[in-house]
Amino acid sequence: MYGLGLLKGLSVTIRYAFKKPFTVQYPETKLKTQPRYRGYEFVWYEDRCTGCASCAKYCPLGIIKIVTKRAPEANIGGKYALDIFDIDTGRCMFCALCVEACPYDALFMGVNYERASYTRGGLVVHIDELRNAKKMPSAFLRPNLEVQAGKYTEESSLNPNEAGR
Amino acid sequence: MTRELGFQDVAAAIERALPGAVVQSSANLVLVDSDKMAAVAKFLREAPGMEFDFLTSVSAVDYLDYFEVVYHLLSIKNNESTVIKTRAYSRDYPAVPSVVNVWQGADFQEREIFDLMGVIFTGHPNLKRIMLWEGFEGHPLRKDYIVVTPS
Amino acid sequence: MSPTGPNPNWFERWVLDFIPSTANALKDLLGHGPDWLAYILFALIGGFIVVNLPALLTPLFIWIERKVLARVQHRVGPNRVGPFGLLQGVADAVKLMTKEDLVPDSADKLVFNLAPLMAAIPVFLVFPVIPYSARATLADLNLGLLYIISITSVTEVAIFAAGWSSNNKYALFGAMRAVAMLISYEIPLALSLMGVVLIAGTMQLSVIVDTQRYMPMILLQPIGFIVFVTAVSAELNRTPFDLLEAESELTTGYHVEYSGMKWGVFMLAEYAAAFAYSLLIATLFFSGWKGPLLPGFVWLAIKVFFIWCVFIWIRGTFPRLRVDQVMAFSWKFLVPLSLMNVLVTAVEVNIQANQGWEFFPMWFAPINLVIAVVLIVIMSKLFKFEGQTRQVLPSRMGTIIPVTQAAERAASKAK
Amino acid sequence: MPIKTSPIIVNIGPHHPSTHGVFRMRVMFDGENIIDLEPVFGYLHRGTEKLAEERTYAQIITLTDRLDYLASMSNNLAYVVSVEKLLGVKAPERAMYIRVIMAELMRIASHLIGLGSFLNDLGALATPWMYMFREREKILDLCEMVCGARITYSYMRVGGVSMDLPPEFMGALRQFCDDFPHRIDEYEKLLRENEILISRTKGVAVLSAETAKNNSLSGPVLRASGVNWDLRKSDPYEIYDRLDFEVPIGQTGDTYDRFLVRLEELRQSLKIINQCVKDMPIGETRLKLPALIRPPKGDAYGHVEAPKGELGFYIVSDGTIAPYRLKIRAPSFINLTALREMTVGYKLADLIVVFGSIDVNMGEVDR
Repeated sequence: MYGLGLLKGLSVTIRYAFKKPFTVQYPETKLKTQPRYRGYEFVWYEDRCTGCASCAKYCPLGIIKIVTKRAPEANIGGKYALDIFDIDTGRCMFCALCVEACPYDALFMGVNYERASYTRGGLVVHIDELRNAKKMPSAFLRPNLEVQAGKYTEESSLNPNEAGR
Repeated sequence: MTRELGFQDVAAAIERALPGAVVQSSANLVLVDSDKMAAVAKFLREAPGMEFDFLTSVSAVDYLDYFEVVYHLLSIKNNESTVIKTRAYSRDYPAVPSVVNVWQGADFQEREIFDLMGVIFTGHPNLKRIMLWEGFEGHPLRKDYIVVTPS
Repeated sequence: MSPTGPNPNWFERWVLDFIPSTANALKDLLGHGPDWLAYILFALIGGFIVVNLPALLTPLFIWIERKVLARVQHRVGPNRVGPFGLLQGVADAVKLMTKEDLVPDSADKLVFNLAPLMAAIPVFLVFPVIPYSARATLADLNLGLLYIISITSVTEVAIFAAGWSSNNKYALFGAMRAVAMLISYEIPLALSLMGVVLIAGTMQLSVIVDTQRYMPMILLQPIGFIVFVTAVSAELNRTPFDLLEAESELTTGYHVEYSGMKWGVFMLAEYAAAFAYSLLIATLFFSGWKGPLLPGFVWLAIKVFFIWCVFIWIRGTFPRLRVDQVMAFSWKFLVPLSLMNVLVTAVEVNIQANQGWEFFPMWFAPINLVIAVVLIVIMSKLFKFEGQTRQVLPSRMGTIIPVTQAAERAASKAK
Repeated sequence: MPIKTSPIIVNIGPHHPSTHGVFRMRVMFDGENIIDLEPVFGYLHRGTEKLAEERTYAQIITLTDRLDYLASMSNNLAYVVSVEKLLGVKAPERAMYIRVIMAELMRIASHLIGLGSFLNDLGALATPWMYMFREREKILDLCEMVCGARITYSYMRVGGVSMDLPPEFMGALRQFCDDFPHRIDEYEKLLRENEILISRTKGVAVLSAETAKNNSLSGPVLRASGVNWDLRKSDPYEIYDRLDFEVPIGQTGDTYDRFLVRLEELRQSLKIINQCVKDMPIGETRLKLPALIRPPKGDAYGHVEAPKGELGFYIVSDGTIAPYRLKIRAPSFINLTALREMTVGYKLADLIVVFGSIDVNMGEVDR
């Protein structure tokens, strides 16, 4: 009959007028990201990395730049040490194919997403920044991290052998 | 389960109806002579055993010495599908008759192939570029299209 | 000009009857100077108060709309600017003032700049006539209702001027729709008030409020109320009649080329009109400022708030009607309905006159309600509201051009 | 002397609030009636097919995310199914169950946006849209739990899925599945008998079954015209042949039927998810394939019932690590062939509503 459908619709919307809104006020309350979140900072363990650059080859956009030099005693592989390890997160799409490609589990995705910069250059992650950043790796493609990933605090940092595959 | 109609008997049926239309047919290929394509299309649509009333997709592949236009056909009534291919050999004026009069759905797909691959569909009512702007020279999906990637 | 009681305390004198009291105070101040000076000063002060009333309350109105609409949509609404986002209206106004004020060069400059003024001024002229409290009406015209209806129809000209002068195809669509819709909704707007005027006997708003001493007019005039509210929601371009600024079709219709404070004035005019009409609905149908205990204008504010919330509630729920459906709805449904309402009320007033009762009898209310329901059911059955079937164009336009013909024509043109 | 009026040509788009992305229609109007309409594409053309020719089979998965970016898992699924057809392998059981759950979640998410924007075009100012987006947020959270991303997942791999489901996923999914039917009832109560919606969409832009098949439309648009064609039933891939669900079919093929078909498909997808959750097997989720797979020479066409219609990949391989040619059969692109026929003769307001009812995604149209 004319108008009853409209009244039914009104009854639905009035009920929501008195419910608690579901939206989250961002700066005050932040959504907790899932353990497998492919976040913004890359986590890199230098002593596991042998400079084989398979992550650079595997990346669809080719945004990882690796320059190595011969340094026999440096790490597990015992052959190469890295001079330059740049990841241009300005062009990165966070598909984590590099994490999948790394045979030595040296590279991980990060967990949080608040990293902005005024210049494009500022988005390029350099090797020293990777070295002394806090290690909070995401559990993507690393199932063994599933249990720790949830419990990162500001200062906690995962040592390398816990992070391995 | 959509039954893949045997390529041999599709080719035989076409040959019976339109002698000389099938250039080559093997276990997984029915190659139709390009200028008989319109007749073959009408036959495939109306013939009692066939009734392919749904054109799933029209694609083109650049094999450098010829362009191959692939028609994926489907008969919703008796749930069968088949693949028909034709070839256009010339490089600067590859022409294949358009099937828009038989299946209206081929309209945009043929325009897109003309736009990106350069295959001209004779008889298409509105053959102009669909993806790129009118002033664009060249057809990017061709193998010999030089792509200048920014350094 | 006697204030409410024999010796009014300061509250009654300044709050309840602030306009007549100011007039008397001025007279004493001037020591029985010439009347005309007191009158001018009084008009200035009264005018200042009544013009600032919408100017200050409209941002509050906008805030209420955004908050209640947000709640209906299960979200929070503005809460960053000021406590609970109260200063949002002010923040918008300041932002609009700092924004660049573009005038498209192909626009008709004079009409383009005049349109916002034409839209805003008539709305502010409505406020002096509305009775806010027992005796607080700046200008209690005895033709109050006719004045309001005629003033508010000026906005149609403004909207058409805005749409036409900004030389933009979408604005043109909005302008054409504006003329068609707003005019065709003036008729039911006026007709639905006939019932109220018949019962009250005059067009003077304060007297109309007086006649609702025992019973609000909505009970006596259910059809009148329904038709009036629908027509008002069309005048205000609110859903389901917001064709003029249909965001999804016309990208905000007639004021698409406006920016900065010109656009701000349109928004101010629109929400001030909504404020004015809510006040009007409150005074005409919900017995204005009458109510137990609380002073007059507080009751008026509460009623206006609830009416405004119902408008927002409707805006949050209903989709939009199409242009031809809106027109058909007005001419085929609202106008006959309000005509019948006038007939029924005239018969009742006639009976009241014959019987010689002093006030409109109360038992007419249920009868009117039954008549209303019966009329609406019959009318809606009569007026089938089906989707519009495929409309073949008039032969002048020729049949629909099949693809092949269009291509040949394009090809021939290209040669 | 009759007033001489001349038709005007209006560009609706590419920057217009209701073109669902960057899409332009050159429409010739006589007053409000549409005389002729010509869609213009290409504003979001990124040359996906050309890019695919210089990427390995694993890297193309990141390309397929960006096709129908509102339901990128089903793009992944379509690509992966066709590559597996080319290779002649089959994913393990558990991976197939996970894929079907994800594909159906994507169908729900895509239909929610489709219905939400359809109602926005109708003028219901963002209220149903907000209710539907709230449900879509829950689905995005589920996907973030599984693969770490919210829109561009790249979760599926040739021969399975990249990672197994996390332990807490099943609980969250069951909670979503218990709460969602009430939400659908709410949408039905809000919208189904809404007189304004009915009067705006019933009998508008009727598409007969014959023209739908002739224009090779697919998906809810085809089923709303009464054609019983759903790839999950007629050509079941993965494990759809073991699941029982109905395919909603419209009667008249008008805009109201397209709306109802999508609303009903929400329920059917939920039914599928519940069945998959019930008998989910244990086992590994990914075949042991070399990192750079080299399919045998030849071609294959795999297709999947994506939310918008039949999404197919025609892959020609020449034995190297990158495909020789990758053709994407995009449902939204082909569904637009009927737009001109459906809207000529109607008004501007109807054009926007009919375009909304076709539910097109520009990432898929322009590729």
